[in-house]
Amino acid sequence: MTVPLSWYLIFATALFSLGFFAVLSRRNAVAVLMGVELMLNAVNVNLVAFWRYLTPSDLSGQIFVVFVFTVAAAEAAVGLALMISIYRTRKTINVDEINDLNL
Amino acid sequence: MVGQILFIIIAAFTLLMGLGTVVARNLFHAALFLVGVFFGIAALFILLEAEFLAMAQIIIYIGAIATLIVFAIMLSKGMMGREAGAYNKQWYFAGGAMILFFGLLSWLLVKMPFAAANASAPDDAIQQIGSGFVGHYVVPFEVASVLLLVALVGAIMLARERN
Amino acid sequence: MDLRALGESFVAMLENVGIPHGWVLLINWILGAVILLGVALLLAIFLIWFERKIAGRVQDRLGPNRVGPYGLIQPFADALKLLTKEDITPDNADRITYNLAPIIAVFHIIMLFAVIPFADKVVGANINVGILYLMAFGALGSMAMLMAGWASRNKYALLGGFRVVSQLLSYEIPVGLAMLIVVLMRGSMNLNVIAQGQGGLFGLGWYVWILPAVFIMYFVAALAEGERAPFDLLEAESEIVAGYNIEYSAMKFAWFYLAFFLNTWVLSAVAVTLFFGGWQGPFAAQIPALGVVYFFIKVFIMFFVFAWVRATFPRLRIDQMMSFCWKVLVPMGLALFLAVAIILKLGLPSAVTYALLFVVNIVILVVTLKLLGNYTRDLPKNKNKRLFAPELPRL
Amino acid sequence: MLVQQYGLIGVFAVIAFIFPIVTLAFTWLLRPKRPNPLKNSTYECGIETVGDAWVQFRAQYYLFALIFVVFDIEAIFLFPFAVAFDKIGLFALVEAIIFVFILVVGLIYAWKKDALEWQ
Repeated sequence: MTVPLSWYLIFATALFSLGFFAVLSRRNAVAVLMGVELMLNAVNVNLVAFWRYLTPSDLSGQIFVVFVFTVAAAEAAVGLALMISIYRTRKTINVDEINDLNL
Repeated sequence: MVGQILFIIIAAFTLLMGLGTVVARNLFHAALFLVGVFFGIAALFILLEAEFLAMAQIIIYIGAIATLIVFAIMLSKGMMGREAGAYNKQWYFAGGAMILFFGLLSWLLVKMPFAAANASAPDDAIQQIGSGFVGHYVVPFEVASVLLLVALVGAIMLARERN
Repeated sequence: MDLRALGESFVAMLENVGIPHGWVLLINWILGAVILLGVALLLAIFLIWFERKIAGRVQDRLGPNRVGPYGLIQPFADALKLLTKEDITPDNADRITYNLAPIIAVFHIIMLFAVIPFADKVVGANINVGILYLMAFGALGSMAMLMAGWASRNKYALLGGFRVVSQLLSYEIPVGLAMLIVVLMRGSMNLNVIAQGQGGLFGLGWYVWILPAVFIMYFVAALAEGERAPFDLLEAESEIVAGYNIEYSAMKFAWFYLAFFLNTWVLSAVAVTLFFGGWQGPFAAQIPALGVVYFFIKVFIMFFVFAWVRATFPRLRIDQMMSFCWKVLVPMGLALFLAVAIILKLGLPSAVTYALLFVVNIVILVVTLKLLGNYTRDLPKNKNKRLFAPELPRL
Repeated sequence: MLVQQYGLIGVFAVIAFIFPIVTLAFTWLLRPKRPNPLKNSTYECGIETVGDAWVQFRAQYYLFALIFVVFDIEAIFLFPFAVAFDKIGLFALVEAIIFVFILVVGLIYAWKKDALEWQ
C-alpha cells in the first residue's frame, strides 16, 4: 500500500497512450486490435486501482473488470473473424486499403 | 518501500512489452510482447490484492485472447513474416498527439487529490464477487452471456468457410 | 516428524539470530522455492523410469534394466547424454522465440507445483484461487507450444503446434467444468480446503464416491490435456512426424520431454486432490509427514493408471477427438453442473443429498453411454464419411 | 496473509524461469558445436523443403479457439458463483441456469452449423 495511487494511474495512462498510438498508426488490422487490447488493459488497471484505494469494501470495481474481460473477448472474437473474412476476399487486411464498402 | 520497487520493476517491464507490441514489425512478435503485457498486468493485480482478477487475466487474456490472435495471424498468409510499411502516413502525427495526451493527463493526475481510504481488502472478495454477479449486477451478468452468444454466432458466420 | 513445526522453528531460529523479518521471509521463500524445484526435478527423473518400466511390462518387455538396479540409473544416464549432446538450431528458425519456447514450457509446469497440497497446510502457496491458478498456468503451456511450432519454421512443427493447441484448448473446458463442480461442492477454490473437506474413515468422504461421472469426465479430459494416448497426437509419428518439437534437440528437447511427464504428474495430483481426498488418510491430519506419504502413494497409483492407458490404447484421429470433446464431454459436463447445483440447493439432509448426487451422476453417465452406444450401433446406416460425427440428438 | 503466499509464488517464478536458462547456458559450454548447412536445414521427411513453412491455415482452428473463448469466460463467471453458492438464494440459482442455458444455445448453434466438425 505504499505505492501512491497516482503511480498506477500514470502507468495506465502510458499504456493507454501506447495502445492508442497503435490504433492510430498501424496499418495492419490485427496490430490495431492489439492496440485496442492494450487500451482495455489500461482501463482495467485503473478500475482495480480505484477499487483498492478508494472503495476497498465495495467489490464493484472488480466486477466491472470481469465485464470488461467479457467485452474484450467478444470484441477480439468478432474482430478477428471479420479480418479472416475480409482477408479471404481481399487478400489484405491493411486498414488503409480496405476503404470501400463492397467486399 | 519494497512495494514501490516491485511496482517500478513490474510497470517498467509491462511498458517495455507494450512498446514492443506497438513497434514490432513482425505480428507474431507483437503478439508475444502482448502476452508479456498481460502477464505484467496480472502481477500488478496481485500487487493490488485482486488475486481473482490476476488469475482471470491470465486465463482469459493469455489463454484465450492471445491464442485467438495468434490463430488469426496464422490464418492470413504473409502476415507471419516481416511486413514492409507497418505504419501509415500519419504515424508521426499520432505519436505527437499521444505524447501530448500522456503529458497532459499525467500532469492532471499528479495535480488531482485523491482521498485514499486506508482500509484493507475484504477476505471473502471472491464470494462477494460471486454474489454480486447474481445479486446487484444480475442484468449485466445475463447481458454478458447474451453478448457472448451473439459474438459466437456472428464470428462463426463470418469465419466459416462456405463451400 | 512435524513438517509445519519444523518450518516454524526454522523461522523462529532465524529471527532469534537477529535477521530482520523481511529477510527471514525472503530466505523462507527462496528455501521453499528451491525445495519445490528439487521435488519437481527428482520426480521428473523418476517418472520417466517409472513410465518406461510400466510400458515395458504391459507390452511384455523388460523396460530399462541395464544401468543400475532395475535400470534406476537409466534416466540419469539419459540426462547426462542430453546435456552433452550437440544442439542443432535450424538456420531458418526465429532464434529468440525458438530458445524461449522450451524455457516457457518448463517454467509453466514447474509453477504448477506451487499450489499442490502435499499434506495438510504443507503447500508452497496456500492461495484462495488455487484452482484458477492451475488453469492459468496450464494455459501458458499452449503458448509455449505455439511459440515452438512457429519459431521452428517447419511445416510439421507449425501444424503439430496448432493441432496440439486446438486439442488442449478444447479439453480445457471439460477439465474446467469438473473443477467447477468440485468447487460447487466445497464452496472454495483453495486446494488445501478442498482436500480437507474429504475426510471420513476409509476414504468415505472422497468426492469420487459422490461424483463418479465428474471424475470420469475429468480423467478422460486429463488424458487429452496431458497429450497422452489415446489422445497423443503430439507423438503421431506417422502423421505429423513428432509435432511442435520436431526441430528441437539435446537439452531443449529434454525440457519439452520433462514438461510432458511433469504435466501428467500434476494432472494426477490434481485428480487425487479433487476426487481422492488429497493427503487424507488415517492420522494424516495429526501427522503431516504421513499425509505426504499418502498423497504420493495415491498420485503414483493415479499416474500408473495414466501410464497403463497409454501403453494399452491405440490413437484416435483428430476429428474424432474434437467431436468427442465438444459433442460428448462438454454437454455432459454442463448437465452435471446444472444437476449438482440444483440438488445442492434443494436443502435436503446431507445423506440424502449425497445419495441423490450419486444417483444423478450414474444416470447422466448411463444416458451418455447409451446415446454413444446407439450412435455407434447405427453407424452403418449413417451415410457420413467420417466415422465419428454425432448429430444433435432428436428429442 | 496474501503477501506471504504470493511472495513465494513470485520468488518461485523467478527461480523457475532462471533455472532452465542456466541449464541451457551450461549445456552450451559442455556440448560440441559443429554446425554445417545441411545439418541446420529444416527437416522435411528427408527431402528438400518445398515452399515457405509459414503456410496459411484453415479457419477450422480459429472456430475451435472461438468456442473455447466463450466457454472460458463462462467458467470465469461461474467460479465465483460456485464459491458464493452457499450464501445465495434460490433465485440466484435460476439466474445462473439462464446464464448457462444461453451459452448452451450457442453450443447447439455451433453444432448445427458444423463448426464442431474437424474439416
